[in-house]
Amino acid sequence: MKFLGLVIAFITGVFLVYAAVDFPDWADPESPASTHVSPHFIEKTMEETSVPNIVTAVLADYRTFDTMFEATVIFSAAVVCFFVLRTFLKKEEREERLYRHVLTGVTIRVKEGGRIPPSDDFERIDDSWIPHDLIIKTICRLMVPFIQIFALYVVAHGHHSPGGGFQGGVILGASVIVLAMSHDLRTTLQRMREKVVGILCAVGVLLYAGTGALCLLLGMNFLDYSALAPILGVGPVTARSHGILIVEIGVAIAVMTAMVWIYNNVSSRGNYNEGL
Amino acid sequence: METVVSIKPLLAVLVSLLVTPILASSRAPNVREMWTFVAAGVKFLLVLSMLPVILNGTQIVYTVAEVIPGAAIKFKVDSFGMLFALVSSSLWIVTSVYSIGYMRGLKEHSQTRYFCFFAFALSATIGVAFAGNLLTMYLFYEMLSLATYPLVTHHQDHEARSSGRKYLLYIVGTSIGLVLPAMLICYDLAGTLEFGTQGFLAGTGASKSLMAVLLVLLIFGFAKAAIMPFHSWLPAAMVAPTPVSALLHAVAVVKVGVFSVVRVITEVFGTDLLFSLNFSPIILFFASATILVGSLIALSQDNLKRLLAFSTIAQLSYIVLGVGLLSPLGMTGGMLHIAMHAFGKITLFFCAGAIFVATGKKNISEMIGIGRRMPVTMGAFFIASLSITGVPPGGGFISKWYLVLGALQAHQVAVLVVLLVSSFLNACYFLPIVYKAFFCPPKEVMFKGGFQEAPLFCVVPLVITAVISIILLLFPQPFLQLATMTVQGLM
Amino acid sequence: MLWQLDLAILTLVVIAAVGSLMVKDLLGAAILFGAYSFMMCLLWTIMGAVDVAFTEASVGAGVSTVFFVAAVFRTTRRTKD
Amino acid sequence: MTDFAQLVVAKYNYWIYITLMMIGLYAIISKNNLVKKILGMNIFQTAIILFYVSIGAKKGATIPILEHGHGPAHGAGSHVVHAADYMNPLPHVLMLTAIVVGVATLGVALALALKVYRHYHTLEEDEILAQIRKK
Amino acid sequence: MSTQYPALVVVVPLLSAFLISAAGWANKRLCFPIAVVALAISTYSCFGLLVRVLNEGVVVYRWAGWDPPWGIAYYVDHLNALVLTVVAVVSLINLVATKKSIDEEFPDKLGPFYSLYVLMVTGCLGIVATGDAFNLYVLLEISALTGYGLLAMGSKGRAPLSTLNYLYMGTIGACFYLLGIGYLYIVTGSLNMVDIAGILPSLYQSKAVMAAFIICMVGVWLKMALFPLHAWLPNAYTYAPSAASSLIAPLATKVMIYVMIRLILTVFTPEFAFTTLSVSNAVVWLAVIAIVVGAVLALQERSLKKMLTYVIVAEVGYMVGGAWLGNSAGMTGAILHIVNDALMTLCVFLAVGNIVYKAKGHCFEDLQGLFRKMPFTMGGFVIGALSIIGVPPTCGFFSKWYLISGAIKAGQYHFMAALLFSSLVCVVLFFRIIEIGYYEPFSEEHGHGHGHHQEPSMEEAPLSMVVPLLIVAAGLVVVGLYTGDIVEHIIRFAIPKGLA
Repeated sequence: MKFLGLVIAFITGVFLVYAAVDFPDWADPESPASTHVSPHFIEKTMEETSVPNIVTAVLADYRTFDTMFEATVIFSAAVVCFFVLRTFLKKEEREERLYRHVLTGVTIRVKEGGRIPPSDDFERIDDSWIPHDLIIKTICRLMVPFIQIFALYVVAHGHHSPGGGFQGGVILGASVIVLAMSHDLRTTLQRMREKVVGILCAVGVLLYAGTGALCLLLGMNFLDYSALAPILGVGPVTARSHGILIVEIGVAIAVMTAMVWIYNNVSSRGNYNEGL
Repeated sequence: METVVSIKPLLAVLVSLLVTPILASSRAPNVREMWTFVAAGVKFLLVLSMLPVILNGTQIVYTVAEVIPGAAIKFKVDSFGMLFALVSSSLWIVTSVYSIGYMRGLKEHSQTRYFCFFAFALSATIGVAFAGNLLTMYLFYEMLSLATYPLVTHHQDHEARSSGRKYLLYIVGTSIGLVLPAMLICYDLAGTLEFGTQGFLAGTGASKSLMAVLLVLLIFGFAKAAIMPFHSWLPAAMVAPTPVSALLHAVAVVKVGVFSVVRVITEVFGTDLLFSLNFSPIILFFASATILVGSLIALSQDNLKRLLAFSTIAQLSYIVLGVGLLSPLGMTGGMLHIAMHAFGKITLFFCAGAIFVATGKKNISEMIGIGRRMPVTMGAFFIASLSITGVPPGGGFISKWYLVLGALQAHQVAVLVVLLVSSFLNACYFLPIVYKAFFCPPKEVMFKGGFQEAPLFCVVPLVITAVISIILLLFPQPFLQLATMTVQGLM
Repeated sequence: MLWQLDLAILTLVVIAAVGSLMVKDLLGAAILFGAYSFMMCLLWTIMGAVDVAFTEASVGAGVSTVFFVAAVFRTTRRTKD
Repeated sequence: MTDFAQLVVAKYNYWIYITLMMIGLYAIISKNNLVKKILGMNIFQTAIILFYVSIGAKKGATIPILEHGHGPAHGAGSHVVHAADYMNPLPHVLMLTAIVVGVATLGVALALALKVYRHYHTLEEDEILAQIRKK
Repeated sequence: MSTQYPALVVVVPLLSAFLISAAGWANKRLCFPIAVVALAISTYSCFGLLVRVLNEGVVVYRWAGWDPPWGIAYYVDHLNALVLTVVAVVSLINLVATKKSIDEEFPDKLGPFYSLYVLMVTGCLGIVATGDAFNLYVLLEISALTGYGLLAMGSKGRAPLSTLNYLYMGTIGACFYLLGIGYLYIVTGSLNMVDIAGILPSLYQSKAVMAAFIICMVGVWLKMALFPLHAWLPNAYTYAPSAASSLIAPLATKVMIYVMIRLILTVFTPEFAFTTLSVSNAVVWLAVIAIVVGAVLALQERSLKKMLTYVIVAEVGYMVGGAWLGNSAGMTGAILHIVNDALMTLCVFLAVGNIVYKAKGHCFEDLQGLFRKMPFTMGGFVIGALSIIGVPPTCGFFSKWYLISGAIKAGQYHFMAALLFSSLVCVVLFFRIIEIGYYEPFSEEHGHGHGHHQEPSMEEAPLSMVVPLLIVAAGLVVVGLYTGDIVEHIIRFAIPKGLA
């Protein structure tokens, strides 16, 4: 097997090298790649979409159809992870549970059917529970808001600077994941229930595709934002710019929740206990 | 030759196909068999209604679907097809009567399935008879193979399975392995598969060797004709219930094979082409070999049905032989033999079945003196064997006579010898049975008690067919006329 | 941009890749993979693909590594190759 | 010799991406550990992304974000732009998609690996196959 | 609205996927109706699109209103329209047919299942419809990812493992395709198929173009499981839940064949593929080996489902070989076989689904006496089997006809021999199944059972599973009878005039 792998890899490599000789030199301004289609983007973006960040413009307008499916890919990946991993514990009530008294650190074991006094200074734990490090907990707790603000900035400012829906969404997701890692999964799930994650994930992509469908209903082609001009009350070009912002927000929501969803399932192997 | 377009051929094919759901759904046996009769009668009438048109020398054509350019699914009723259709559709009625007697007499299981597939097989047979081109013929040929499989393996035991395997292996294997490529090569050469009296391969300047290959592929490919060495499915298929053997393996299936071979010889290659290529010896050689070997093996059989099977193998090659002579009289004889042999052989099978129903005996050695017990049956057996042997008052005499004349006409002395020898052999394996049945010393008689026939449902049909095969000697119409018309059309 | 830096990082990338495949501990492999992704991201920044680099920094070096670590925690660090 | 050196230097990125691809391919085919295979897979993907980004590079050009882009659209629209001044944005766009696809595949692959581990309690392919044969 | 058909075909299922996934959290019973409605609309617009294409030729749809090559455009011609219709119909029928087994297998995950199902269909439809090389890659990944999810939920342990192998192979394949597109982009600077096709002819001598073609082909072959790259397919499909396998088995490989044909016919011209690049003989030989190996491997299987997967491997050989024969007859056969094979694979897999649903297994032992237990299912299965064998008037015969005549025209007699061989092997394969269902278990007393066969202990699958199966089975015959029209009015236009 190893030998076979070596051989195949080597053959592929040789073949590619052989082909690469015919390439235009690296970073050659005269190469067809930089002279056929891309100049149009570079020169026309501003007047056609009024978005200085060409990448954002091309991503979310010229090739927005691709990007919609890109968001769909993330969505489907999240759904697949949920579909494959998630296991619903039916008889959880019957088996015994561990509770920890937060102030004293006393752990009590509740036999099946038993109850604990309804007070919030008990927290549910697993037998694999390890005490959280106070420093990490506190620092992460401090960091999270700033991460999220930065993420929002990245989403909102994607027109003018690097960034946009994906990056912002991933960072938002990362902030939640940081919380989940520093505390445990239950804490996160209390803030962001699985159902919310699932629905938000769908809603995010739906926002994107729905915008396109709206354009289609308004008589233009699918995702042709200039159809939104009458609704937004601006010119078609600005409408495109705004449309890009809308779909970027949709992407951000979808990507964030998708990341969180995947993490929840992977880190807890599908039975939402306390994760890492 | 003028043609008229009519949907009748399609109806004639479909009528028994459409009745199968009713058969399958009908619970009461009587209702079921009533429908069988309805279908059989309607089919026969439809075929009959087309007879006058054909006798006027017109053809009936009907195109179902233009599936491949130059090769539609298309029906063409000409004199030869009409001859075959007439034989099989008329015999279906008789056989239905017989099946009722036989199946009920033996309390066979799953009779519904039996009758359904019987009807199915019949529509496939008529389809072959009326096929307008090679593709359509192949289509119904395959359909017949598949429809008869459940009938052959009706008993669903190990023996049935092994013989069913053999059946499929030979029939489907040859049709896919030999006919399909040959048909495609023909299509590639000629660009069409339409049957024509001159043969559609005539115009294509293909090399002689290629033609020879195609001929061999097609003749052996239609293995239902049981030309040696592709014959051994036929004895194996005798595990089927006797009516199946009677209709399918004496009339429908094997005759479909022969019919296809004749079509190939006459309307794919065309007599002129074969004549110019001088391929007639190839056909004659295989046919004669089959005749002699088949008869010789038949001599050594003790199981009556196996004996009949081998005799069938031999008799089929008469037809191929006659057509292979490429002489008008010989072809007439061959085509006529389809009808004659059908009536004779089905009678024989009926008798074998009747004996089995009445006495449970399968082997000849156990039938000594049975004539005293079942005189009617054995009398019919006697007449039928005469007909097969080709002696008056059997109708087989006429076809043999034409064959002999055809051999003389084609100056094929060897063939003449073959015919005479094989007739002698036929006599050798049939007459002793009859003789032992009637004229054996009383002490050897194996059957106590007096006159006891099989159920009426079994006896009546075999009497009818026996009588018909006598009548055919005196009034060979319309079969003779159809055969002669076909030959005139070809020559 | 300076091409020496370019070459250097390209070489580092290869080293990181080989390392992450060679190391006999899946956790280490995951971490090295994060390093690899980050090198990649630097490389793309040099080539001026800022958006791609940004995405790779957040996705490749960030979330992917987390996923790897999570998966390794949930399964095992042991590996034979 | 010199022109060979020229060739090497002029297409250095391409050579590196080919190397990375070979590494990744080799890992996928011949590694025994499932997670290692997944690693190889990602390296393979990033190699291709590197290739695309290398296509997008352009000598003497800056990042594909227009200057004077800030401010009202129509005002900026008047500002004339030369294609030669900016990188080729298209490959970047494509690669954003490719990266996301990569992470999606990674997530699914890890999920499957977890499921396999839950059932066989190992990630080594040969051990898994041994278990299957044993049954 | 008819101008928007190309959008509706893809967008309606896409939107419905998100709706389903959201609705699944509220009420599970909403999922199925939404999916059915969405796919029905999509199917309807597929037919509308087909009619439009037949009337007015190629239909161009500019997404987001940008002109190609800057924006993404759909070019729907006869080939796309035909395959689109088949994909939509197959997925719709399968969805309806497998509802019961889905309810049984994933009672608490209906939402994700249906959403993935619809997304998978969306991916396949998009792949077929799109005219942009990179967009094709993204859709490829969507259909692949969702496919992994659907396949992985089968039997415990084996299914995830084989799906993981599928994932490795599939990802490599997709990446190869992406790489090939990159090579094309670096020499042409465009991603739009038609645009590329316009630029390429001046570059046919460039090594990069040749490499691009070969890399794309290898990637596509990897995803369509052409021998020797087929290793992932049998296990992945065998251990999958029956609903998933009866969706993916008909669609996935056929769609990839479509992509191959599209690349050959549109992006690179046939001249380039068949003459400039002299590899067609090698590829035909590869197809021959694939057919033979697939047939032989199928012979040695003791599980019905796995046997069928090897048959699929052989069928892939049919289509690849036919496409590479380099003449119009062979290409016609290949395109026709995409349609027919999708239908007949669906037919047999639906039958297997019913059998698994009732007999709880797909090994040969589980098939005993099935003709008495579930006659209708077996009837449908037999028709599908006959079509795979290639018995007229089922459609399988006619595509085989075109393939063989193409082989004769091209003088590739070994391909013809391989086709006939595989037909004969299929006879053995399927009649072995039929025998087991028909004879076994053998009755004690011999043959003349005195009515002990009679009692019809029928335990047929539910009506909602049997009726679609029978519809498909009837469809096989109908399509066979209309082969002439399909070829005459659709496929003939899909093949460029240049092809001899």
